Amino acid sequence: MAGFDKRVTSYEEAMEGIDSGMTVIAGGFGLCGIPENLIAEIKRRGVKDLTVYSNNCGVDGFGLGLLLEDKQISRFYASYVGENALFERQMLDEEIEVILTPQGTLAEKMRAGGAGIPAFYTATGYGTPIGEGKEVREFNGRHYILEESVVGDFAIVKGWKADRYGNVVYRDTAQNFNPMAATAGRITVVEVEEIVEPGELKPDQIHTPGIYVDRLIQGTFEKRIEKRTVHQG
Amino acid sequence: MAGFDKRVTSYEEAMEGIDSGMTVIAGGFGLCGIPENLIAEIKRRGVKDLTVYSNNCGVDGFGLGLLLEDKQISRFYASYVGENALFERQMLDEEIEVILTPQGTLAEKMRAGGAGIPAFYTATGYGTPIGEGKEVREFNGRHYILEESVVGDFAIVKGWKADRYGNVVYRDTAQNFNPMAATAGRITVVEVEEIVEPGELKPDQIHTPGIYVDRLIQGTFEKRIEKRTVHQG
Amino acid sequence: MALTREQMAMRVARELEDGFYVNLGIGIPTLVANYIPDGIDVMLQSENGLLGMGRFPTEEELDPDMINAGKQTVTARPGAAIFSSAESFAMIRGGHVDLTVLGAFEVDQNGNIASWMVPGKLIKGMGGAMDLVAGAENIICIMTHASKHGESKLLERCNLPLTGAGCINRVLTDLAYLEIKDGAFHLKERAPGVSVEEIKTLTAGKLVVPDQVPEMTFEA
Amino acid sequence: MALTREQMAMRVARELEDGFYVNLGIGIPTLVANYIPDGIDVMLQSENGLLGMGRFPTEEELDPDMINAGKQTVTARPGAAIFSSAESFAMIRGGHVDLTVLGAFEVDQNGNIASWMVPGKLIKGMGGAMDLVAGAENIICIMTHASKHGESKLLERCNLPLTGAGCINRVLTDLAYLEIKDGAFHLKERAPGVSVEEIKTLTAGKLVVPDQVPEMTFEA
Repeated sequence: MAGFDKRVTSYEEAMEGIDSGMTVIAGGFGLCGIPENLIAEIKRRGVKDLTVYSNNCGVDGFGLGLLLEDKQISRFYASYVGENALFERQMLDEEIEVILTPQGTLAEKMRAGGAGIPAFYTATGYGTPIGEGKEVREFNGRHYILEESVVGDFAIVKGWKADRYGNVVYRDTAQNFNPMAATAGRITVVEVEEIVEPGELKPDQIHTPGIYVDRLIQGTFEKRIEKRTVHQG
Repeated sequence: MAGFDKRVTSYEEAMEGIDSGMTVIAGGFGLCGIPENLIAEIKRRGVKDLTVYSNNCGVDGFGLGLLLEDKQISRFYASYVGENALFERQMLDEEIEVILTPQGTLAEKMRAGGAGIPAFYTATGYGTPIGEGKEVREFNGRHYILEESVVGDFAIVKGWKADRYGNVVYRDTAQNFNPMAATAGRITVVEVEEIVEPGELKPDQIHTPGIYVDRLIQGTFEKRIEKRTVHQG
Repeated sequence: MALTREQMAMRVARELEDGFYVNLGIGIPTLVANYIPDGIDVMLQSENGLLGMGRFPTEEELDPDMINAGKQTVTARPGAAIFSSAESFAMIRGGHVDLTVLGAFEVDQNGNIASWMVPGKLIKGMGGAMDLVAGAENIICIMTHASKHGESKLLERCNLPLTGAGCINRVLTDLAYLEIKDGAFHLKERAPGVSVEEIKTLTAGKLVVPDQVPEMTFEA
Repeated sequence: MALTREQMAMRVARELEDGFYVNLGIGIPTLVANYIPDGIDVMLQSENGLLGMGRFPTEEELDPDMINAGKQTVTARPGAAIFSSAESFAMIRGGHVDLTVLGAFEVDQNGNIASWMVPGKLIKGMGGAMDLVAGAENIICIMTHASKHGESKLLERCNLPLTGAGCINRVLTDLAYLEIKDGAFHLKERAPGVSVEEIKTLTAGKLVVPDQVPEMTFEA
């Protein structure tokens, strides 16, 4: 009965099938809760022309920033790109197309994609460049724009603990975009710090039910801190 | 610093301000996870002409079924009304207007209402009577209908445990519609089995963050079982 | 001989594959869980918010907070997940459930299904059925082939209000197992002792009959 | 004297009310948390998924899994809740946050705000700002009244790409506290020692000045 055992034994196996030209949805916020090793495996494979949806593009030399070094990303949907010099240069040189997307809209695009909702209305971005070319509609006297959802060929996700069925829990603010990303991949790959026995996670406390997860791997993580800030006094 | 203490001391206080003609969103599925005592208080107050959104209307003499006895509900959005003879009679006699709504659409209407999304597209109901009169649009070669979200004057919710800040966790399948209902009330009232100290609930395991909750009360519950089914052998 | 309820459940259970997430509707579909073949594992999704539904509870295990979509008390198997209705229908609407098995009043040759309402007679509501048929790629309808009065329920076009349009691809009746494609019912198997002629007579929609129509077999 | 960054934060902190859920943007808005008046309690929302943000951690408490929207390491206060980005923006977009305080490049007399992009010069992205201004009923902008070159940032009409349209109702600058309504800036208070004339000179948008414009006071 191997049917629900989502574990794979290598990162190579975890990212099997990823190819140039594909769309990848990545969890993480800044360097927090990012699928470090899955990103590294994408870099190792050298696939190109990726479309990536993620809140940020990491920093130079870490996180999704690694994929910039060999110009593997040609299109990027993000809400914030301020921490990455290489990204900014590739953007200004038009080597990478950046579609800046409000953070809440980006999260909702993933959530809706996974939930079978092809489009939704939001007031976010109405009357701004983000709303240009998008349908505007009034509900109860307010203007909203239509935003379409996204489904990726792959979703790459960082969890804290999971059982082999792919039920995942996230830790603290490392949750961020990961649960939505997990729902929005045709193939969803999750890497976690620990794989536990089925039943160890309380059923009503699971963040990502295993039905969304195709492949699961336990890894070790650097968990780099982007802005180390400590209490004064 | 009473600012975030959501506790009220009586059910009367909990439902203060509810009035005839208002819209009420109620958590619960069948008789599971229903706000028993908040419903009883609405009955006691005798307010009429309510519009209610809830998956079911309880059963005769229990749950939301109690509000039928004095004809307090004039409009009901539900996905299933099969367990309630009084409801069926009032519906056939046109004493109550019933807008049958697919279960997933009902859940999403509440979730979207709470999340500031006025409308979304779904394939559910396309080509059926539910889709009649609704806008149809094609995305990626498939047909979808436009569904609008809902915000209620009151949301009534049954939780398991909460802290006084209104952070709530639900127990097992008593979760059902409660978390969405909690987000969709202008005034959200939650009754729970136990109020615990702030910090006792793990922050990343809270189902309903306190920001959605206006009033909180600890109650005792009958928790009637609708279809008692036991293992044979 | 028409299939019994149990045989219908048994036959549908053969369509299960190892690793399938399955939603079983109320009634005969629920019985499918009793006939899951050896060596394969399926995870049952109950749309009130439970993935990994287990058996019914013992008296000691009875818990009003643990029910299924049919409002019956149930248990959760180890490794189950429990979540909100919005999350449950995100799964369903988003096409994450591998197989849906549900009952119907009528099905037609274009894959339309009517299962939730008989105008003027029966208005129970659609529950989760409309979301299930809209979200699933893979749906099996279980139903009797005809009414007690001999009126076919496999139609050219559904008479009753639809639950979903063009969404059903397989039907198991008490007489036959059929696929729906290209605007017709394709007869795949017949119940033991039921003739192709009988099935033809009781199928109002367009029926495609191959040269060979194997008889279903059931172990005693 | 123009207000210091700390004084700007102090002044805005006076707008806090007991029981407010507040989102503080990056920069000066973050400092507001240091001046919460005695006797009132506010809960800070950080849009990466934290409600009830606490102080910065000690060396021992440092945790890479606990950051705020500015990517700084933080702690959670007792009674905090942590959730996904979708849930966080459901709160924000759904209007559940009581007060949003954020910085801006420009604000205009119709409540438009520009804060995320200087074409050809600076493209960092809007992060959560567009959702915050669209979702909140109650927004205070903190900004300098004019650029270093003396160009007003309180305009008749924003020149830079907008973050949101018609959404800002209050502005605190280093020179003044103003409300925006009916297509004009309404001068409410001035910084200590700053004249109404000076504010008039540095406000390009329509400015309504009442007879009395009280001076802000700050304890030493």
